Amino acid sequence: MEITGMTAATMSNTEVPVSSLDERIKFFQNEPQSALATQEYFVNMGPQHPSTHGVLRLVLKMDGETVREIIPVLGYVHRGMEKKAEYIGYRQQVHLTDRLDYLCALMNNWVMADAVERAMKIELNDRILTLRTIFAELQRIQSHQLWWGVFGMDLGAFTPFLYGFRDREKITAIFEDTMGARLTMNYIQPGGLMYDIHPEFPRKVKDFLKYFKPILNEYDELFTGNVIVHQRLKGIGILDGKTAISVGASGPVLRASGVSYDLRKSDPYGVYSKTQFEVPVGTTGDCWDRYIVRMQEMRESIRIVEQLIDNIPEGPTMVMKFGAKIRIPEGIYYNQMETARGILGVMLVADGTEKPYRLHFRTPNFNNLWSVISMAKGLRLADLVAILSSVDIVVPDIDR
Amino acid sequence: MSSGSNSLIQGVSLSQWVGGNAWTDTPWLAFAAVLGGTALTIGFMSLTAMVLVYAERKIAAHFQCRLGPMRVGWHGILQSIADSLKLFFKEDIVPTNTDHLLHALAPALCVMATLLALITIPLSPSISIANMNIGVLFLSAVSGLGVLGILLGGWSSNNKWSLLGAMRAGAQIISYEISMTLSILVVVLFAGSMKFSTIIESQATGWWIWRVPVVGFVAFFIFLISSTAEINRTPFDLAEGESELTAGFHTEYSGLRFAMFFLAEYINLFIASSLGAILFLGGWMPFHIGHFSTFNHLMDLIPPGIWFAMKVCGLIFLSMWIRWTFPRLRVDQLMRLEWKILLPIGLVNLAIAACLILSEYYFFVWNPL
Amino acid sequence: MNRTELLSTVLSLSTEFSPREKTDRPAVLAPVQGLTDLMLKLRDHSELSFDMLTVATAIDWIKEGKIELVYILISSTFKHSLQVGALLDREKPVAPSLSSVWAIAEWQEREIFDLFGVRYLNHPDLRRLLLEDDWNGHPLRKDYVDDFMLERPWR
Amino acid sequence: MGLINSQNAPMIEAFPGGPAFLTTIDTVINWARSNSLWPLTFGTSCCAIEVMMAAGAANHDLARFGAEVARASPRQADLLVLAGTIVKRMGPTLQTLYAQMAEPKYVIATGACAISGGPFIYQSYSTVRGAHELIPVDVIVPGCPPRPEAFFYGLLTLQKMIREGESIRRPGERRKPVLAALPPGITIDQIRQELILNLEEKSVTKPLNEHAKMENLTWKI
Repeated sequence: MEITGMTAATMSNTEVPVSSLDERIKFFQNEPQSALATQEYFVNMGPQHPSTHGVLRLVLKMDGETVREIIPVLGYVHRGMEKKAEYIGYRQQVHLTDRLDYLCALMNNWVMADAVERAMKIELNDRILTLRTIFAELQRIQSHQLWWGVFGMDLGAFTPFLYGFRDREKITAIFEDTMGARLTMNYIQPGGLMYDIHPEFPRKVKDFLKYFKPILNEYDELFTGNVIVHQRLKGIGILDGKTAISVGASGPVLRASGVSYDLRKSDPYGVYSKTQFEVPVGTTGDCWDRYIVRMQEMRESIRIVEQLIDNIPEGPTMVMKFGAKIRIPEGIYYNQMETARGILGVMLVADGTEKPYRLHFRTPNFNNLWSVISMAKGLRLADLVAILSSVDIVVPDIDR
Repeated sequence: MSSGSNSLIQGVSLSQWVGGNAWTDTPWLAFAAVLGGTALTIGFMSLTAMVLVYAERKIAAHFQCRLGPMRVGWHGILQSIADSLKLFFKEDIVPTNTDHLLHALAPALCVMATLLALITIPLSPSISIANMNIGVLFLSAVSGLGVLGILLGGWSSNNKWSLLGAMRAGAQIISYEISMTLSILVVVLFAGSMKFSTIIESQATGWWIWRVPVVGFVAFFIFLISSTAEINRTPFDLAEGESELTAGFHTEYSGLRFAMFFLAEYINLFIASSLGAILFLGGWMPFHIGHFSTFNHLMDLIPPGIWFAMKVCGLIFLSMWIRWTFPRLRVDQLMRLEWKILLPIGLVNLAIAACLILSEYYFFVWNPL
Repeated sequence: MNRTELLSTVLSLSTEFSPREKTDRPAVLAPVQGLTDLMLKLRDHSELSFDMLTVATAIDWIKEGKIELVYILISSTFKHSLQVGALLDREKPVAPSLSSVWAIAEWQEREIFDLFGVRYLNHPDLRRLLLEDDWNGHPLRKDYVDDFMLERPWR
Repeated sequence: MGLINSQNAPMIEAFPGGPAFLTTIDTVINWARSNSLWPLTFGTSCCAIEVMMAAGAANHDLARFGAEVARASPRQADLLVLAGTIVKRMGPTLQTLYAQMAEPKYVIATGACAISGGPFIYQSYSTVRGAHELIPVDVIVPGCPPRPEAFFYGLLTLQKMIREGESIRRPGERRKPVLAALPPGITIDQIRQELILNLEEKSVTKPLNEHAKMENLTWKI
């Protein structure tokens, strides 16, 4: 591939060797020791593969059905988001975050908006915070519904996918009423919300919750109680708490490993401190625990929304003057929140102008993918698919 | 049936139509009959596969709260025709580094195996292409050929995913063939014949699934599981497990050759369901209950062909139901299920069946009238 | 532990730490030499126990001619966080690898190498993470020039 | 089918009734092809959720058009739906995927990123500005991401295109991409012209050679 590009600073650090993918594959290659030994082979899983959830590429070293080594190759949707962020203003950053982890677009918006608000020391009223919390929790349910469906599909059962999407569409319709978009909302802005909510919003949310609570039991009947599911998940892909912390895993992946670390509890933002909810925690950290933790999280999210939906405070939904230029004083600001997949962090380096000097997204899937590598070695190919799915990878979030 | 004929396969249609030794007396008529029979079988096969594909898509859609094909004809009834025409006119890619001969041979082998298996299936007392006296043996021998096609297809494609799928399929089909044969043997023991028509006639007084209650049911259950595994359907669709192996053994096949694999898959479903209906559910024998003679007479009014079709459809529906409900097993769990669970149970079941036959002790020997 | 206590504990841990200004959370600057040992101290200290490396990234301060490595550490037990910075020479940025301290650092360092060109010593597998192996240059440097990249024609 | 193809089409046409025969066969083939568009399971980012998943799911149901048989192997797929951003690194893979598909094959580019680079058209060092730079595109469906309904409109547009085509006499003939969700008759070229005019008006600082650059993108594989 010939791409015209240059650097001003040509590097001459020859003393630190730089490897390449080919060298890495050669590193793991070894010839069979004897005639009886099995021959190991390399196979590409992805970039176009149904269960890598996008364009993740894993170079697998296999021994028959057993996965011996995994070499992940990232960057198939690396869009240069952090570079682009240096050219656009703070308001425009919000729409970039939509395209990070598009399944929790609202939570991503919130992190970005909150980072700007904290840097500018803007106080928000209760209405904005309550609405943001409700939207975030609805989005968490929506994201987990999609995960549940895709999880079923990756294990070979196609029907959960359609059941999950059937209910996901209901939340999508609620979002669409207020925001006019189905997936990339660009709704939570620095200083408040883009527009006020749809007048029917509280009623529709209540209707949905009433509908969805029995549906969760239906999910359990269809999938959770299935003996094949138990066999495929229990004891597979064990991630112990210490490794999970060391790789910086977060979200349900970390909590399934027995570490009760949830930013909604430990560092409450929004109105989470005013609500009652449990943080589901697993014990062994296998695929089954991750499954159960996510299913429980949906129930807890329903609880949170139920507590908030009845008394949304009155007030304006935007405290800043809309369209006003945002200038953030010089400094480094870091803000993190709990999205459906884990901790999403935004590091802003401001230099006092309208554009950030540097913007870094700390994305949950980046760390969670690393945990897959340590989990799946020595297991079967089908287990790798189950693990990848139980960790719930969104590839554009890793590549940025 | 003329027992004097030295050919093993005695076509009922052939010998009944022509009488005597067809090949020496009227060779042109015999040849025409064979040609016509082949054409009819292939036509029947394609039609069955199309109907099954359409049914599968519609049934799956309704399981999943959607509509399925709607735009091509009334409720999408011409969907399968459009699909097969499209596959017929699609480019046939043979990748450069494949073994061209084997690559071309594999789908043909698959279809041939299913075709040979299909001709033994009697559809009603009057419609059967080859009603041979070793029908069961022939069918289990011929259906084993299909795995050869899958293995060849996977190996010759020169693709690692294909190879993995083919190896999985080989291990799976050969293992589950044992259980399937064991469960079939139970019925063969009871009926005392390997001829399908005799097996069906032996169930005039009660179907084998409940005539010998526990043994028959266990055999049927093992047959159901192992036949699902034989024909590579969920939860045993490891050979083409889409989320693991992209498309499994037929990853590198396109156009008509892929269509042949597709065809073989659905005909296999039909064969397995027919086999289940013949062996355990009494084939074309009507449903009778003890001494309710009015009810039994009513049941007798339904033609035998319809009875057979109803039973086959029921089993096919069951198979589709299973497919759209269950997730997929892992390859080692699949093997464990066969060698550690199904095979011992099947063996014990066969032994019990043999003891029952020796003691001539059947639970429900009904004499309706 | 509040902000000042945390900062004083960290500063008392080693004389090589110096406080860093203009951040929203407690921040220190550390020398590049011996960064691994300092980080190990922070991780294993009983009152700090920074066992999670949440963020590892870099900032290209082109005017000062420096590249600053930024590490944000979080303790999963005490839930407090600390920012550690280290300044490198921009022309020849070499830093010790922290992959022996936190497993995830291996990937984060590969990303920093990819986008900023920081070379890591003792790294188990130093190659580009997001871009092709034969990519020319390091895109997140401020002076990165790429003919392919389009400037927006209006403001 | 090898019997009737573009080589012997003129011969058949010479017979009496030949053109009518060819037209009839064309109609049948086109009907079959347009009603059986099996998509490849391929999605790079956000659009895949809306276009591949939500469109195929219960509420919208791609199956109504006979297009729900998603094939994971490109050999068996007819339709490549480009859902999401295409970056430089993905380029060779995408071209391989396209080459692996069997003729006749169709491409629908959905979403701003696959059409033009979308939000990443400027100041991105890795995003390809439109998938048409890599592979021929038949229909483009605008949106960020497009709704499933918009994708259905794109699919119907493609079906119409296939039915109007002459699959025997001119197989594999490609037209300019058709923009779904706009009045018929508007081509991608017109849109581009307008876009460039628009850019010229709004341009404040940069001279116009930037746009010239945009027209002759120089990145090869």
